[in-house]
Amino acid sequence: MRRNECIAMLLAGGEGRRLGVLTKDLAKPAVHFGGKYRIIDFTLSNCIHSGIETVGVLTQYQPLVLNQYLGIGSPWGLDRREGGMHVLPPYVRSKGGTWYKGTANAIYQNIGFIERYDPEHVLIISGDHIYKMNYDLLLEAHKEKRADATIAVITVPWADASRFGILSVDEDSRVVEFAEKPKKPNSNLASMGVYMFSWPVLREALIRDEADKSSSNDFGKDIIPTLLKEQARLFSYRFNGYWKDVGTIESLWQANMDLLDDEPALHLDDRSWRIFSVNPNRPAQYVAPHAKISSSIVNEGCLVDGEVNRSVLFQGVMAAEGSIIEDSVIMPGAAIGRGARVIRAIVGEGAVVGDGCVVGSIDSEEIAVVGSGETISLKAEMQEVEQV
Amino acid sequence: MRRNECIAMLLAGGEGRRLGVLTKDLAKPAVHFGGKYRIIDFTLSNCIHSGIETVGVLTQYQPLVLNQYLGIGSPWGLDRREGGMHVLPPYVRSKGGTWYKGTANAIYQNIGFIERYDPEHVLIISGDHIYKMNYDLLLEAHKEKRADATIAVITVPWADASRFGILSVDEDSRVVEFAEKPKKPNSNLASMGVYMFSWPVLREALIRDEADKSSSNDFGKDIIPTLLKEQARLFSYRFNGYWKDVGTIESLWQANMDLLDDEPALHLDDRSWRIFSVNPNRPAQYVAPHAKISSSIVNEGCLVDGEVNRSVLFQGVMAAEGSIIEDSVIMPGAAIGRGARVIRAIVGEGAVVGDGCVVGSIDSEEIAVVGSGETISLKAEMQEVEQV
Amino acid sequence: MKLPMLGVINLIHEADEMGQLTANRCLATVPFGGRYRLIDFTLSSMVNSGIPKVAVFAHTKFRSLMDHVGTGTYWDLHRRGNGLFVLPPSMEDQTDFGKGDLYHFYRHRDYFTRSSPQEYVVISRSHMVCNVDFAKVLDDHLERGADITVVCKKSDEPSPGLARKVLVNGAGRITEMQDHYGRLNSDIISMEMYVLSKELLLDLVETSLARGQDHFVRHAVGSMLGHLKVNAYLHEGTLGVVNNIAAYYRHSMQLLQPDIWRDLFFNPGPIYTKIKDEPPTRYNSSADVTHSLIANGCDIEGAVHNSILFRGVKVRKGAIVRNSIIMQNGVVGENGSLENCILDKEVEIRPLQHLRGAENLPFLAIKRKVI
Amino acid sequence: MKLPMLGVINLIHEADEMGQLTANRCLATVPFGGRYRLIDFTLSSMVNSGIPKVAVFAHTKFRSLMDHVGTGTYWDLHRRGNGLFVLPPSMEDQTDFGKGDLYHFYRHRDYFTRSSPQEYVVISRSHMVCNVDFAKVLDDHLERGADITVVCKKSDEPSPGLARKVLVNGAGRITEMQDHYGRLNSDIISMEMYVLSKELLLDLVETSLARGQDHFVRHAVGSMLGHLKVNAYLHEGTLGVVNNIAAYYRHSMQLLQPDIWRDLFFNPGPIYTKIKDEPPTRYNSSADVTHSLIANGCDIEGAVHNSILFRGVKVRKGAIVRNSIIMQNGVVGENGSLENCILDKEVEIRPLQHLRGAENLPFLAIKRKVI
Repeated sequence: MRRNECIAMLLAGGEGRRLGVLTKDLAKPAVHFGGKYRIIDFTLSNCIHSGIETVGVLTQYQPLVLNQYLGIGSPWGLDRREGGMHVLPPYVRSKGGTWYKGTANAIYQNIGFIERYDPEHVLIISGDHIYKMNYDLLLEAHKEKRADATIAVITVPWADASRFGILSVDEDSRVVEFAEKPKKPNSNLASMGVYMFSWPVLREALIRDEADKSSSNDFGKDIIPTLLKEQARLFSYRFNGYWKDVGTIESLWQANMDLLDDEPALHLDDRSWRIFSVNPNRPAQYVAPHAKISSSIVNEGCLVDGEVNRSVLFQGVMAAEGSIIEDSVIMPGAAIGRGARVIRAIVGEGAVVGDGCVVGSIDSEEIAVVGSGETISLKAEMQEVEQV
Repeated sequence: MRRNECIAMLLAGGEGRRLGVLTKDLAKPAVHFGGKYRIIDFTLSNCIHSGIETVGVLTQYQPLVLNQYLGIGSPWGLDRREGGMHVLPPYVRSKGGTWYKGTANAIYQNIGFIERYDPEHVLIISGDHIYKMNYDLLLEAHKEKRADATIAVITVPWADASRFGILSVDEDSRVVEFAEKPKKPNSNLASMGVYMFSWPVLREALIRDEADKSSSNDFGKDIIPTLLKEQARLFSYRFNGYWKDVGTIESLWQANMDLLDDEPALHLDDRSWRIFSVNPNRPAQYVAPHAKISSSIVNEGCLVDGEVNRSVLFQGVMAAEGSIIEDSVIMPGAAIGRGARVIRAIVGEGAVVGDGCVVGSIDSEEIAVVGSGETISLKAEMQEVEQV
Repeated sequence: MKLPMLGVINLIHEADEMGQLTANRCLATVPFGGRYRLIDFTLSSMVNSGIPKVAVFAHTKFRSLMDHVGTGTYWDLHRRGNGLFVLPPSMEDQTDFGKGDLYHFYRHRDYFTRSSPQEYVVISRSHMVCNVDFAKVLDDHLERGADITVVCKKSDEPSPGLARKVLVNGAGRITEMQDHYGRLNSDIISMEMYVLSKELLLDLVETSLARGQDHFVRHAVGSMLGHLKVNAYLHEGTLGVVNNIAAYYRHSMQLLQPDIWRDLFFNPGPIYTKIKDEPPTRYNSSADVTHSLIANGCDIEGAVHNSILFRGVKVRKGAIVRNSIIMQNGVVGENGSLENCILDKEVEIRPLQHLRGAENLPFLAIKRKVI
Repeated sequence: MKLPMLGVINLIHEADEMGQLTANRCLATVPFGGRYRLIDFTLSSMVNSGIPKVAVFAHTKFRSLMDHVGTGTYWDLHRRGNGLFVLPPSMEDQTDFGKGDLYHFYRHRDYFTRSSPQEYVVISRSHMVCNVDFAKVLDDHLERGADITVVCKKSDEPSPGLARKVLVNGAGRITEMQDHYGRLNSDIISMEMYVLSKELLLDLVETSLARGQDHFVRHAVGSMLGHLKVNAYLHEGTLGVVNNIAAYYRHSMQLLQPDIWRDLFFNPGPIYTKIKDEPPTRYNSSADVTHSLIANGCDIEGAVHNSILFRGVKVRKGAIVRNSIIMQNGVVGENGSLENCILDKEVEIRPLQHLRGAENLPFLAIKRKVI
């Protein structure tokens, strides 16, 4: 086997509890986004565009849909004879087995997998983030600095800094301080959860971390602080594009809305950096004679007979006559009935909003959510009212 | 989705402890067999030849090699748009998760998967057995008897009967008694671990079995006896071909030897019932001027410069000048040195038997085993002798 | 599930009056319906009906065909032992090219004799836009004990496409068949899908060739109407006969009727095509789209009415598109306008350019033209 | 990892004196080495060298080619945006067929202009049996600042195959090139692999055609030796020039030398081919096999010496095979014998039949013959 300069390990075990009914049967990386995609499409597409053709995908929570979705990686060009994509769930060994305890433990348990490819560098990424990034440039920077580890960082508003892992760096971009969710941040450079490691350094760090019973086996909380303490060559690499962690209903909704500007920060229609996905194979969308659609993204197989404004419609959505959809995200196969109104809402996969029903409100702070497969009908609404 | 008449659930979690060093990093269904195959190839090929195009493969122990081997099922023609092959490892649910407790629990945990296909019948099979069987004939018999469950059976020598699940049947092939490994068997009809169930019956049985805290959640020990007690319509279906459970070193060796007769009981060269496998893509085997090969099976990429008799050589085996291989199984990529002798042995994948070494003996009752990747050299042998 | 029937899509001497649309491609790969090629409809019908093996008998300009169908993965035909065969014309010498389809059937006879288990064959063309369940056709064929069953369509409103007319008697048997320039007065046309046993097909091929006849429908079927029981099977669903520009335009526009959209694309099964990784379509704040079919990857800043946009079409600010068909990656520049136009792939309309064809003679722009 | 180079395997007017072996297939798909086709060697070399896109310019009898290479899955070329393109000859009219390869390069120029990032091209043939690292060739090309680099082989023992001879000066530059019937006295032959920049290639294609010249090597390269820096790169590994029967037989038999077997099949990378699901080969209790190359799926009850058996060959009891090549699914009946024979695919030798060719003129049996 030819030696791999760099392989990627993609953490896709996220449970996404805060996405509630949208992740009931779904790992977070499998959550739908942007009218056509699932969140993990972005990191997988980044890998193949960056020339990384060996990717281990570490799954744990609700992997059924995710496994089926990933297959052997063909949609992302990752079905290669050597390398390619490999799904790595936790498994029982001769001495019994455990679920992955933390992000670092997940990689630790797969040291054997990594060693099969004998890489010089290992890229650690997460399947929860939406961004387009050339990891090859990160690798170039990492090699140039002869770094032990290079952490991709992005500037965040000072007000938000305490929600992230925050780095302080010197003029040479070397990391001098790292604080996980600091109350009083000394910097507004946030870690994107994208780490390039020299494999021997990471390998040793993982083994020591595993031996430390007090460790929570997490990259941000344990591995990086320990390396920093030991004065390892940790560098930062600044990323200037669009990057979003879609961990909550609010941020998932907002990330979808971000796509709708006339000049969006995240371009999906970039032919040199296509986001690959499993294509649903539906007919072209049908727009009826009295439909109105503006500032929206609409996918194959939709049938729109109402008004759609500032919204994202996934494949196969039916918006019946007289319906109004505004500032909303409608997941695959959902149906919006005649005269129904959906405003500031996320309607889950296969959900039905019955004729005349109203979901969400323009005045509400919170985003209304209709769970996957749920049906909302006037009758049910009235029954609820009666019960009150 | 078109309704499936029958889908298969393939139990591939077997740990195969009794195969020792051959299954150190390998689930039992992934063990090599017959010069080219892995054991699970037989059941997967049976499925596609029988017209069953939806197969759930339940993995648990050491699934890494197995998962990679299975991919999305292309080698067996099971990479289908609807249905096809799905690997189903145990996974964490909202309430936490557990490994599969028993064969019945493994199916119970995947009721959701089965219901996606809404089948009339579910075939339960195991990835540990070597046989060629048309499951469609089993289904025909099952439907004809309007059975709740039909168990494939094979006649075994009376002496061996106490090692199997033994059925007694009436003239109509209806099961009247079932005894798991009885000390005094009343019949020599053994269950092959191949069950055809009507799905509603199985579904209900699984749910009740799961609720029963005293159950070991096993098909042979719990599900079948309970159904029998309840007078469900259980029938037997007699299979007359070659069938072998290769659970031990001895039986794995014997099953390989069974292939070497001039008229073997199990034909691998049957064009209407090809055993599909992941093909290694090696050049044609090279037989040197002074080589001798008889009563043997030799795969692609081998280089034979010695004597091979009554043996099975997997892909890429190197048998150097003057070596002698008799009554042995040599796994992929193993090398047998100059003048070395391998007799009544199994040499594991990638193992090296050094120049002049001797493995096994014609007089030994037991089959000698060289573990995967092990190296045996004269020097080591001598050192061992010195230490004694 | 699997039908005991082989599929053949016969492109040899397929009637083609599509002008510039088939200048560099065969009729089978003319883009249709926003994201499909004509052949997708017959191919998907065959797959959805459970036909396990399909051969495409290619003839001319078939590079686009090879590119489009590949090994059949998108139609789920990438089976062990192959589900899809693209068979180029054998060309022993250069005159072979002009020979009739029976000659080529004969050269491809291996396909029939080697795929042993299937007893029946359906021979079809690529230009019938429809969604047919061949399992039903075979049932009808067997039930009524026909020698040959021809899928036909009865319609009051004749398609502008070139089609063969048939006369059917009370028993459903075809008594007369005439090419499109014939004078036969009938409201039933042949959909050019012929179901028969493999054995009869091979017999007809060899017997006809031995008699110096080399045309499948005219000779092997048409001249045998007295000897063989040739039945009509009437297809209920929608049909477009798409082999000239008028028919192309008319049947494309019919897709803007939701009933036809649903019937054609979903009933009885979905239509498959080659996958491209286009993003969903973007409607800008200034977009104004009504009564249109829009494929993925479009970016719409202007107005689109009563039109069909293929994948990746850009309609810039102030541009107006009416009653038009714009194929893949077309661009309509700012404040340009189109009415009654068909733009082939990758045509660019410059800003402020105004083009207008007639409803019965749309303006046609050839591939990659900048106008 | 990826080389900035496109691959072309040019089958147009490939020199072919293989007689019956190419009656129904092109030279590229002649079976070789027990389980391969000739094209596998060049195709695998390209893939192992990191060439991301390969086009095969097909010409005649290419159905077997399409069947063999498919979409390139077995060579790991089934990439997004395609890694393998089989381009049939464009045939605007029937005279196109006889035109030189430059004419077809021109018709296929989209392949070069559309695959944007790769700056270099290697143009090769399909009949050179070798295992070449094109990354090294490109390094040499760039280091020495060549316009064109030709992969060549220096050999004392000339191959019986038809090859172009070249004269190389002390600086490694080619000063003279002659077709195989030329009188040039040189021990260096061209392996017909030409590395040059895409830009130069397109320039040469258009300039040559504009001058009424249509032959790539003779005109675009050979007649430019004075104007362009055309270097030789000497290939170290084994080479078989396989385009006539004598060369086919000789180079096949050379595979029985373990050094050549290892060098050709493993060094620098493995040779890939289409997968068949053959079981391993069975040696019966009465088998007697020495000095032979045996593919999978064979069943050997008789004697095989100094021979090559392709996949699925049966040698029955008492049969003796010597100095022979038996292609896929051949059968040698009981007590039959073969010496110095080449049997094409699926030939059956009846029991007790004895066939014997000469060492310098092996007996050749055509496909599917029963003898």
